[in-house]
Amino acid sequence: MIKGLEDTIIKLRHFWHSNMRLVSYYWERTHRNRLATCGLAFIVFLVLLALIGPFLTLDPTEVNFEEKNLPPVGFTVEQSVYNIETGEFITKKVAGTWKHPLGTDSKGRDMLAMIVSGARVSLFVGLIATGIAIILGTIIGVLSAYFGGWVDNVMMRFTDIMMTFPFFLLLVLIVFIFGPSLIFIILAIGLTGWTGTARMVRSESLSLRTREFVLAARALGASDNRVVFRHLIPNVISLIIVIATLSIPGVILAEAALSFIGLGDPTVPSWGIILEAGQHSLDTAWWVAVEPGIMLFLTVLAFNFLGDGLRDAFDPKSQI
Amino acid sequence: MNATHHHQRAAEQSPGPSHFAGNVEMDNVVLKVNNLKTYFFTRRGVVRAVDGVSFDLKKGECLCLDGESGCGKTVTALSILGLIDSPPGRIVCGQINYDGLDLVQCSSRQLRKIRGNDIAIVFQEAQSALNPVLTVGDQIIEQIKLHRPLNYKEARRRAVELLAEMGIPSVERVMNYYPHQLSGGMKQRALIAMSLSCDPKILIADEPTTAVDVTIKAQILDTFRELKAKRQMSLLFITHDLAVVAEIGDRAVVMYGGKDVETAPVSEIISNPKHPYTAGLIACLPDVSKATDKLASIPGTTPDPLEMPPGCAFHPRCDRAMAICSQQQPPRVAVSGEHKVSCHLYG
Amino acid sequence: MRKSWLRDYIIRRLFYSIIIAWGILTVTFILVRVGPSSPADRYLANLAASGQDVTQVIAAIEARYGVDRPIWEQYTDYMTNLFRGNWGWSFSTSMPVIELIKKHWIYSFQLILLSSLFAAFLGILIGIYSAVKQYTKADYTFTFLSFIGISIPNFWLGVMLILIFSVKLGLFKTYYDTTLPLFSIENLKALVLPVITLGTGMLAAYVRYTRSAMLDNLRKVFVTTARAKGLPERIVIGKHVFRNALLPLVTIILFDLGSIVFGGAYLTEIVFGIPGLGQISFKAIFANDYPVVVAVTLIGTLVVLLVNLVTDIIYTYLDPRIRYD
Amino acid sequence: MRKLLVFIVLVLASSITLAGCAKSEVSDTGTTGMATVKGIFIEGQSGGDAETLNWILAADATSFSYVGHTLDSLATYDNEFNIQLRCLAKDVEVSPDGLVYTITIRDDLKWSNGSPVTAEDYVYTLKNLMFSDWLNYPYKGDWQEEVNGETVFVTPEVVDATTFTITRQTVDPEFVYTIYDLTPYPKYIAVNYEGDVEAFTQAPEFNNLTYTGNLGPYRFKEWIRNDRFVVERNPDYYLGKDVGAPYFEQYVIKIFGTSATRQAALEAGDITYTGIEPEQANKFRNLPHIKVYTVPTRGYTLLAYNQRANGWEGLKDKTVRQALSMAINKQTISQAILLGFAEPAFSFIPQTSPWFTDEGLVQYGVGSLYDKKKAAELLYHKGYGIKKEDETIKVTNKDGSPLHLILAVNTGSKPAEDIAFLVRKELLELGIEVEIKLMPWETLLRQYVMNKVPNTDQEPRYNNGPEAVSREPWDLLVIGFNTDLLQPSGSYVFFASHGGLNFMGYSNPEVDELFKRAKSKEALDKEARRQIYAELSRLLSQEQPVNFLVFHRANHGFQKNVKGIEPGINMGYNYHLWYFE
Repeated sequence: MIKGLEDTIIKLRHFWHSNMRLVSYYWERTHRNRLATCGLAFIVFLVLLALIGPFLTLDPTEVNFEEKNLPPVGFTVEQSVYNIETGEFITKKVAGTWKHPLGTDSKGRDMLAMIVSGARVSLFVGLIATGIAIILGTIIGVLSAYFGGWVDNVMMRFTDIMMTFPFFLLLVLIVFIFGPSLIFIILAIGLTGWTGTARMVRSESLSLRTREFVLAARALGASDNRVVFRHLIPNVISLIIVIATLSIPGVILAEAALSFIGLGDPTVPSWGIILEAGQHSLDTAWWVAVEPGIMLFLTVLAFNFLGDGLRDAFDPKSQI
Repeated sequence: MNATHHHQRAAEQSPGPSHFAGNVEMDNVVLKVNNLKTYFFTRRGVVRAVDGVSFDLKKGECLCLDGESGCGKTVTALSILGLIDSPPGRIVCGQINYDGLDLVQCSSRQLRKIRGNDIAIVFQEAQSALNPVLTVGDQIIEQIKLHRPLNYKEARRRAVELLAEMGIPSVERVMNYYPHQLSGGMKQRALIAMSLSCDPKILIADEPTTAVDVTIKAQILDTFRELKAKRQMSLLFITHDLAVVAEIGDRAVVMYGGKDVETAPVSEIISNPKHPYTAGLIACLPDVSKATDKLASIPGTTPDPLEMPPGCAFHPRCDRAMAICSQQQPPRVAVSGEHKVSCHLYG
Repeated sequence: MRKSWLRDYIIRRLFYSIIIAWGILTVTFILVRVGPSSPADRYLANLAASGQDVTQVIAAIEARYGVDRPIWEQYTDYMTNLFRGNWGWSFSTSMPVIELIKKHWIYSFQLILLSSLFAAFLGILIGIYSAVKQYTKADYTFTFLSFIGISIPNFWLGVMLILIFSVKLGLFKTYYDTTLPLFSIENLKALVLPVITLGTGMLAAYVRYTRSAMLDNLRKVFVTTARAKGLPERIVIGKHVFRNALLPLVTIILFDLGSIVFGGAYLTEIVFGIPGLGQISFKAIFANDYPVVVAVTLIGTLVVLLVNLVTDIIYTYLDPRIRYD
Repeated sequence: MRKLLVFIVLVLASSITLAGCAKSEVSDTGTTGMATVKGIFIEGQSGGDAETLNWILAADATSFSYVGHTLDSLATYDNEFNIQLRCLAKDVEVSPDGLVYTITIRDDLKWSNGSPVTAEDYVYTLKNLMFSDWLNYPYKGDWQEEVNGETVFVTPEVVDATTFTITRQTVDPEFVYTIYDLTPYPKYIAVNYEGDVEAFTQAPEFNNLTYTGNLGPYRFKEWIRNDRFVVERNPDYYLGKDVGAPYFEQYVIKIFGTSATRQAALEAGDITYTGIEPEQANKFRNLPHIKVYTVPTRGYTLLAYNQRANGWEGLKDKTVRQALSMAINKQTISQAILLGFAEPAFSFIPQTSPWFTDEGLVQYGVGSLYDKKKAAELLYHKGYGIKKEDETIKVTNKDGSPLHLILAVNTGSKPAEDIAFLVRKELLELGIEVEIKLMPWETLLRQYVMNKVPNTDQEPRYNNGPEAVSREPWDLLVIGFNTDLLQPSGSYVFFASHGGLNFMGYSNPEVDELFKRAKSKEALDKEARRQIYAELSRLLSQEQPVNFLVFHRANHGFQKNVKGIEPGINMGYNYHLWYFE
């Protein structure tokens, strides 16, 4: 009993060490890339923001029409109200206050609070939809490569059709039909976005399939399940991590684009939704469109930096 | 032991490389490389790929540059042509004299005129040395038109002649072939034809026999021999294979760790190697006459270019290493008129 | 020698393309038709206001457009008509679908063409420069800028460009003016902001692709060979390296061309009010106007398939090593 | 042409109504002397393009407005509601019993092929097209009446070349306004397509308006979908013969994606006219080259109370509705949300209507009737609330559990959304939790507004009887209605028990009776009708079947060099006389 435990611990430790070595090796290689480090730092910041930010900011749903369209700190705008009796305007100058550092929107909601809760939504969408797409793509890619023959043929022809399908149109169609709810948007993006992953995983697995350790495993009579899950998938993990990191910005942008054309979930204030509302009042309250846009841009940039760094780190060809 | 002693003495009599600068055969020297140093400045440190190489190439002779891979042979060749990628590479000092010019100081325009026209090079892997998306003909014609005032038709005719001369069958068709449509030997010949297209005075061959099999290797060596005989040009032949050196070379320069450790006529190198490294290389030659079970090899590995051992770079592998070897660079000494060696054994 | 297999290949690919197009057409048709909304939706409120029996009138309107029949029947009908060259009647714009497309394709086309040219030309130039000057300040700057370019949401960029250049500075109109003659300086000026909007992402991507494709080839031996021939650097880079780097680039650029038809171009058209096919089909989705949606999707798909085929054929000329068997 | 009663609260700066017809005589501004034909008038719109120029098939107001540029209606009215009979109609005479309408049209009206427009064309349009089964004119209900429980069409009849009659069997004093809006189809073309709905739908003459002859100030030129609708000056225009009107070479309607770009285009001078959002009104007023007109509209926004089985039971109680209305500040809506471009509404007849009277109107939501404390007390007395220790009242369900209400509103309408959020904020102060459900307009209609009796195979309608309920439960709903200033009786569809749009399930026999009387013989007498409307207004303001929130004002921004505009509720009525200075 104790012997078994010891064995397990040794194995675990061994596993931990060998993997930590690998992880620290990749970290070292990623870290060397300054941009990737910045990207990672921003993403960590964003995740923290999304997790604990809402506890520190005002209530993003709290409306206050007396304080609507307040500019960010340091800016001043003019606001006026029409007097129906006299036909004159009562105009006042409004300056940004530290109570609402990023200003307020046309309902008087705190922009900072909305940006923070928008981070939650956008990250959520990005992670879940990418997760779905990656899992689907990996399964299809690995199975296609492993089984080959007609399975591969059918799956790849299907992938071809999906790839040829105008992606954004398909997205718009699906969301329009099933209604703009966040779940459907995530599902739609996830269910249509797996094709690239499938292709890449398939070709990676194809080359793995002929490698010695897989051949050995098969020669030793390992079951299909075992070969796929113990040998193929773990070996495409690094590829998958890179694809995932580089897919997340695309997904976040897709959701924002959908929101932008009026197919976002109106009950969940994602950055796209805020931006969409903002573009109608560009002239009165430019910050409502500018702020979520900047966040969107920085987030996508961060993921691209990180993804690129990871790709370089995992790619043995780029060793210098 | 005796021989060593003899050479030691000889070195005392004629110290320093300046001795053969005023050699009577100077008119015969077409290319003179003097104390060439080409370094690569990488993020991890300075790689001294070529670290003080000197040699002469005489008219009509075949000079072999010999040494293990990574010893700086190819970099030397590229330095001559000014083809070092910069950054990270740079020729930090030395002269390369050709035709009254110091190639190191030449403008890129002057260099371009010399390249392919006066000095041509044949790379080792014809497969990757030919541009895969251009036809063989185009690639030869391009070079001819560059250096000769010929129109396309004339250039093409010349290219056809050259290919035919190289013994390539159905030349007209081959002209329109892309590299991947040719066999390995044909590619190598096409490459040689290309390099010869402007009648260069010097042909540098960078391991042209490495990537091909034995029969083709023999054919190619024959080709080079014929060339040398027919065209009166100087051949700088780079190889790691002493057998090839023995077969084709007139003189040889043995390089180790970016330095020329021994220079001598080939017959002398083979029969009377001075440097322990050269001796080791020769010992490694498979000798058909002796039936041994295993091939001999020099113990140890080539040094890390970033961490060159101090003193003589070879000392960690040298079975005759002395205390001084790890401290001081050995001077170059002449053991006989044409035989120079850098080793403390003869200092 | 080359011709025979290429012809077989093209025939095979065409056949295959038809199948894919048919598949996509069918899926789109079903998607548009299974939705819960109906073309009669826009009558809903107003009908009731006139005291009408809503259901009856809606049924009548659905009958008017033939959407009350079983979906299978509508499908076979539509397919038969399509096969005969009849693309149907767009009931949300009241004109034949084919006329609609004839009138509006040019707006999408000029936007996509100009953006692609702009992006490809500038992107390739910068990419080459960046690769040749690898690890210099210029290279780092361009690499960084290209990251920014691919990360900036293009619809947001469009909105910001309008805000800055049209609203604040008044340099451009806030919308695309369709009355301008197609081949005129004014039209070109009107397309500046949309082209930047659509082209920036592509440009950045092309810079990155070009740079890495060039770097892949810059260190190859044949480049040294070319230099050793005495060729000037301009020809070494432009002819020898670039010809080889062009292979992956062509695929990516042409593939992008296909995908932007329905991605960025869509949003750009909406932001700038360009009445191109994207805008038209987008409105048609909301109006349940399935003949338009299906037709535009079909055209988009055919363009993509055609472009893919053309890419493959171009490839055989760019890279003599390629053979499709 | 049809005016539509329900509007999506989308763009409040709605476009001006370009009347189907305009005054023939030179208006007393006397400026036409300076008017010359020049320039292109560009109107900026956002919020979608028209569907068809074949107006009988159209569902949207935009389509009717496009056609209106090329085709006048029988009559229209100006800003003071003076009926202008000198349009296509020379005279519309109503018989003393209110049953027979005799319409005499002008004799100088021509189709494009030169043949005169006759009474026959009108009667044909009515009988063979609008009333036909094969074409299914969606709004034929306007031309139907209920006789002995059966729905029948009114009877049109040709008298001579320029005269025809329309005979009703029941009296409707306001039916005449429906007649005013009538426009004809040319019989000589329409007969070719009769009976074939597909051919009629695709008829090139109708889709390209090639038949309109001298019937409108402009002629169709070009229509680029989702971009621009262009009509060019009609030199033959029957009203322009003497004065040379219209004075614009072209009239263009340009479609924009957002109101922001539309307004920027006006500011830049790229377009001539567009609606201005409240936030921008002051800025545009201060621009030297822009003239902004602020005018009343027909639109009002309201908060509907669901009195059907799937709404909160309290809403069936008049006092509860009154209490809720008392808790919502209409001043905040008009001042803070709409920046002053709205006035509080208390019934369905706005101040601008000739039928308006404030006598006896209960003004919930303003002054002393905006009182949360009193509202809470009222609710507490009805059993919906608990007293806390500090004597304040928390509104709850009858069993003391927290009160949770669902408020449905459509997306894409900023004012509607804003109002919904304000309602939530106001009611939260009473202790009522309001959950806002935002959804697209069609979803709102299909799932919240349309209803049917559960467990039957009834088709969903807007009012399927008192037992019917919508698919999704709801309590409150923000929606916009249009009211007809001249014929308020049209609003019976909202508030009468059987009204086609009474989706909230309000039922009051007294109200039903009043609406009936407004459409009866008795109402032929204008004074009697005024009394009936006053009574209706008073009753509804007190009953609160819905919380009437605000009537909207619109801002119209023009380039300053446009002259001849007469601002007012119907400011487009003389648009053919406008000109560039």
